[in-house]
Amino acid sequence: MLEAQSLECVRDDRLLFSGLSFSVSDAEVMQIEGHNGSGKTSLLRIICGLRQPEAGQVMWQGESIKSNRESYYENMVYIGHLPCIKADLTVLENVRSLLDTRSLALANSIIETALENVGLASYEDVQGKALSSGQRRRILLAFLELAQAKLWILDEPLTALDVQGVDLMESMILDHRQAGGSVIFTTHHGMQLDCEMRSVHLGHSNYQE
Amino acid sequence: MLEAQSLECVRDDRLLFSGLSFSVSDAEVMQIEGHNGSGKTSLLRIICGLRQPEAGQVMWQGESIKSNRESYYENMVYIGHLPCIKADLTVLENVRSLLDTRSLALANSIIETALENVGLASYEDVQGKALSSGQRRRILLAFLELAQAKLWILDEPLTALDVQGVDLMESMILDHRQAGGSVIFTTHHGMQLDCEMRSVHLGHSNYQE
Amino acid sequence: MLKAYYYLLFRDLRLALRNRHELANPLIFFVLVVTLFPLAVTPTPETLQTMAPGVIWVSALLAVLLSLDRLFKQDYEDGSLDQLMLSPNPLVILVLAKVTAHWLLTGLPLVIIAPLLGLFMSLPMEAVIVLIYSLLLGTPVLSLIGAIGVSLTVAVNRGGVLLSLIILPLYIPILIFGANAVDVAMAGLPVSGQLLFLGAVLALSVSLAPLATSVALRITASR
Amino acid sequence: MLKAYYYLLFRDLRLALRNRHELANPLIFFVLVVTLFPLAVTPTPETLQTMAPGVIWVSALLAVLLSLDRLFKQDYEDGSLDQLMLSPNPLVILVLAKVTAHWLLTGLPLVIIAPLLGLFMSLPMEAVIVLIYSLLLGTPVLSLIGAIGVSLTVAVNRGGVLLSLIILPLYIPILIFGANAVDVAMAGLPVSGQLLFLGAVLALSVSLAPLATSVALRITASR
Amino acid sequence: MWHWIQRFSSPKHFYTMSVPLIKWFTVGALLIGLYGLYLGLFVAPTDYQQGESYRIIFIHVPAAWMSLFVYMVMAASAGIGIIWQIRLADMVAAASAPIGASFAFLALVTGSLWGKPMWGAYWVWDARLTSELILLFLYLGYMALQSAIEDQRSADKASGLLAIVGVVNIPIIHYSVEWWNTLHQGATVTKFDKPSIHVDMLIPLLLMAVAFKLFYAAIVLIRARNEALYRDRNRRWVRELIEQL
Amino acid sequence: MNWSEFFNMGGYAFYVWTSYGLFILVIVANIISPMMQRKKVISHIKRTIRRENIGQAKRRHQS
Ligand code: HEM
Ligand SMILES: Nc1ncnc2c1ncn2[C@@H]1O[C@H](COP(=O)(O)OP(=O)(O)OP(=O)(O)O)[C@@H](O)[C@H]1O
Ligand SMILES: Nc1ncnc2c1ncn2[C@@H]1O[C@H](COP(=O)(O)OP(=O)(O)OP(=O)(O)O)[C@@H](O)[C@H]1O
Ligand SMILES: [Mg+2]
Ligand SMILES: [Mg+2]
Repeated sequence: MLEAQSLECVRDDRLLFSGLSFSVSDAEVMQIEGHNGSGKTSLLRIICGLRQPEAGQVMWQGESIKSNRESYYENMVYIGHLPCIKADLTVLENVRSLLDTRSLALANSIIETALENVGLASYEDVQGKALSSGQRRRILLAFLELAQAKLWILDEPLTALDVQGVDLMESMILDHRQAGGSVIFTTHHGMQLDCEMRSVHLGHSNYQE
Repeated sequence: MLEAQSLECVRDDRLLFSGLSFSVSDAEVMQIEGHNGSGKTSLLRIICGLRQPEAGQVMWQGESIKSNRESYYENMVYIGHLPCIKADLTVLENVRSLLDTRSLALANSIIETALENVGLASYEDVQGKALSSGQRRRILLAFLELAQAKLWILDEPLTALDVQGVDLMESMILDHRQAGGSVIFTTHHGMQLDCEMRSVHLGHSNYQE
Repeated sequence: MLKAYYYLLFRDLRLALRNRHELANPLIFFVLVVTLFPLAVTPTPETLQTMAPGVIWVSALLAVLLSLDRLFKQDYEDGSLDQLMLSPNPLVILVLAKVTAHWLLTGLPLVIIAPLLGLFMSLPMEAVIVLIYSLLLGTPVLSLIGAIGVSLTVAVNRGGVLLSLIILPLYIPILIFGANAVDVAMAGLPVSGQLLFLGAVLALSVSLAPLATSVALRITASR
Repeated sequence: MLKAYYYLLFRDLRLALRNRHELANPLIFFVLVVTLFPLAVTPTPETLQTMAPGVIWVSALLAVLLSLDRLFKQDYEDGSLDQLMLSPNPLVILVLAKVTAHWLLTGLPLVIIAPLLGLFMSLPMEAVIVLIYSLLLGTPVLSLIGAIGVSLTVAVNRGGVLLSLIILPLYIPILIFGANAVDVAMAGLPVSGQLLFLGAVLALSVSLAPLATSVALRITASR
Repeated sequence: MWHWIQRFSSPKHFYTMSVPLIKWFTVGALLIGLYGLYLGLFVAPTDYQQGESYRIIFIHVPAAWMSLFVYMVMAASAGIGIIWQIRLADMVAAASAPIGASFAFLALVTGSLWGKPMWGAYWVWDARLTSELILLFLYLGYMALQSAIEDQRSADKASGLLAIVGVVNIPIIHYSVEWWNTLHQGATVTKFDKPSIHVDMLIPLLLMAVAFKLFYAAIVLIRARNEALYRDRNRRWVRELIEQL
Repeated sequence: MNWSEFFNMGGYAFYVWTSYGLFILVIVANIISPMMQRKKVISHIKRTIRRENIGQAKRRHQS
């Protein structure tokens, strides 16, 4: 499904990785590992096409994501470090405007159910700025659930989530895998997943070819 | 040392807690527990004096922190959700400018040692904007170590830290306790501390008097 | 695709309507800046009249300039821009939606209030009408070109004044033709030339600026 | 305490010097806005001269206004302001340090470049000298009062234009007296009255504004 | 005394206590206002210089006075709110702003309607006019800040601080602009010299001024009651009150 | 003095009556706006009460 071909990433003057290749197929879960600053976020942003790699390319169903952008983005959803929450919109409107970017016009009731599932019942009308850090992240979980994407790319999805939140995230990933979807994620806080998991480790390399 | 007297906090229309009292004395570690949105951050900010409680007060060594601000702030350091990192300053300058707020003029070599301890050796001259999320948090750890404060107030200090980072934080807390200092912290990700620990749990309540 | 346009347009409008006061802000800024001049210059009614077209146009330009960071900055900082760029819809359409919203929220109110200020500064009626036309044609261009500038500076830390440095030179032709149209109308001469020019620039920038903006976004927002 | 003042002052200066271009920005904005007017108004040399004091002062005021969010906004957003408020040193001192840095980076360059613009707009020499004095006394007041406004709006989401709504009315007396001083000097009359007034306002605001600012910060930055 | 103030200024107490006050103020405003209007429109003689157009005075001047008076009240109560932490004072300040703004607006518009026949222009850049315009902007700034800050307590204190800072500005604006104007243009503006006003004009003018003040008192209390309800929306007394409705 | 003369205001009718009209408008607006405000406040409070009740019910349901 997704294939990374000998990616190389340089930030500032540091070579983070080079010749990095891997692929993710249907119903596969993959963790990107590495210590702080090893380049996980950079890698994920390259996979998304938000950043150009110094070398190599990312393929989606056999085609480069550059030439294939539309179909790739229809099937992929990315959740990064940043919360994407508009302070002035309500929780419901926030989810809706995230879905709008994917041209998904869902009924209110569906969104409300999703919000309930992520523990934001009765918060529909609260404005974004009045949310705690964990509640902000939970909005993203609702979005993820509703986004109808095959490939999830998650950068530290457990940030700020409490114990129930972590459980929820885990079961969401398992369900998604069950349904044939694939997940690429990073996390420093042990995610307990009852399934096979592949992993890519980013370490230190020093020279650029 | 620190005493919270029947604190009450209301945000928007929600009463988060009321009549909350506890005290923290020397060499004590206390965890504030509660699910997402239960008011941990709000409580910590009240304890710091950054927020006024709806009722109640916070005492430092027998005096209200309002009348006693200077001596309280000399002995206390707070690290919140936000990274306090200036994108345009180098790592070293960032630590230095944090220390400046406490009027601590330390030698470069001391700061560099601290940076080495938190795993930022060779990053002294890198600008803030070129750091990964975990590296940003590590700057705060260096600051914490150098701040010479008796009371640490830490809001989710493990955010974005990798496994070594978590170990480091844990050992820093233990050392601080050993030296007679006290710590109030929140975290959702199990902190393994080999010491006694008290905890305050924030739950749900509904009416305000 | 059209749906994507409307969704985003409405989101931005809703976001602005959420804070009513904010909606009024560029307007109030405009009015305030225009009033600053008579206060600072101690004019006779005649000098006031000569100054009026220039002052109104410069103030409108500054009001638009200041409201530009509404366009992408916030979206960049909270990560929403990433999501927009990951949308399956063409980025050009989304940019166009955002610019439309920006103009509806900033340019249009200025066009509506400007006649009042013109009368305050004792402009004759014909000049006021030309003022309206020139602003109607000119302010969308300001938003469109502004979008290019904002997208170029979106990743710059405190880009506010850098932005003006980049954009003001591009605004100058619009300013000159816009203010000149009013000047000429005041003198009772025909203004079709100036208005035609403004119209042509508008057509050109509607077709090219969103493209440039979306290219710029893909380059600058890579983090 | 004095040490705290210097530390913070130097941090802010260093931060600004890190981005050279940013340092030049208010200046460039100032120059650009001043040059916009002759472009927009198509003036005779005499009208240009009458306009000059007002235009220069308004532009200086706008340049300061636009650079104000440099004062606390960034610090608020990245959490540094929390750390400042948790400093054992009196907040007033820290505010004063930040305002000083702001003036050194914004007001002072304007004062230095203004004579050039004055000559450019054909002001006579005596008027230029008074212009320098009036800006020298006036721009620190703009920074000081601006600090109050910024601290009041620091928690507001997109406070940019709200800020101008709040601050411009407070700036107007300075503007009037500053521009008027130059006007009067151009007419060859004595200007000590206006300059004394500006001096008095400066003294007043140096002693009161930082206090008001720190009170405001404690109020608004509570999150 | 202190205790008494604290008790009376509790929003709950105020909410019930203010009802009769509102009634009396309303009745007073209505009676005095109607009588003043009658005298002003039917009894007062025609001005020999301005003709009938001067009758705008009975609206314009009380409105202008009101706008200044309300600002002072607003700033004073904001100060009380900040210094002594009396919440009722904050509510009064917040309630005053829209009223003051509306009267500032009225003074501006009636003034400029009066200006057209008198000076031949709706607007000139004169001292009084400018200062009134700035006053309107101060009100608008207060309201904008009040609504922009989410947390009610900080909104009150922050906008209160702004109101207080604005007070320093009012005399400055007033005198500065006058000075500035007289230096250059001389008095292009026709102004009444204070004492020379006919008693038959003065009386309705004063009556209208009193009626305006009473009207303000009534409205500000009504508004403050709303503010009290809103601010205490999570307290028991409001909940009980709402459930009875 | 007859009525039409009165309404004519010595030729200043437009200025005088617009002023008085605006005066009435401002008075009326000042009376109506707090009434609307009150309605809004009350409905807001009612809504929060309802929302809290629903929220509590849901929470009880979950646990
Ligand atoms: C837009 C135009 C105008 C504005 C904004 C305006 C504003 C004001 C203000 C603020 C005051 C109160 C001054 C104070 O008590 O310190 C005032 C008073 C007054 N205005 Fe006007 N005015 C305007 C036009 C006029 C015109 C055209 C006239 C008549 C020719 C006029 C006649 C008066 C008189 C007689 C007073 C009472 C003076 C006093 O208190 O001794 N105004 N006006
Ligand atoms: N600025 C704000 N305005 C109004 N309400 C707020 C604001 N910030 C937070 N809240 C509300 O206050 C409650 C507590 O927020 P707080 O940030 O203290 O929670 P927390 O315990 O730190 O949660 P988390 O674990 O998610 O960080 C939340 O329910 C939230 O909705
Ligand atoms: N904007 C930038 N400019 C230059 N270098 C950067 C930038 N952002 C990050 N870097 C550098 O790139 C490296 C990798 O950063 P990245 O954010 O990808 O790390 P990460 O693996 O996600 O770390 P973390 O676990 O802390 O989130 C870091 O060493 C950092 O110094
Ligand atoms: Mg990362
Ligand atoms: Mg928190």
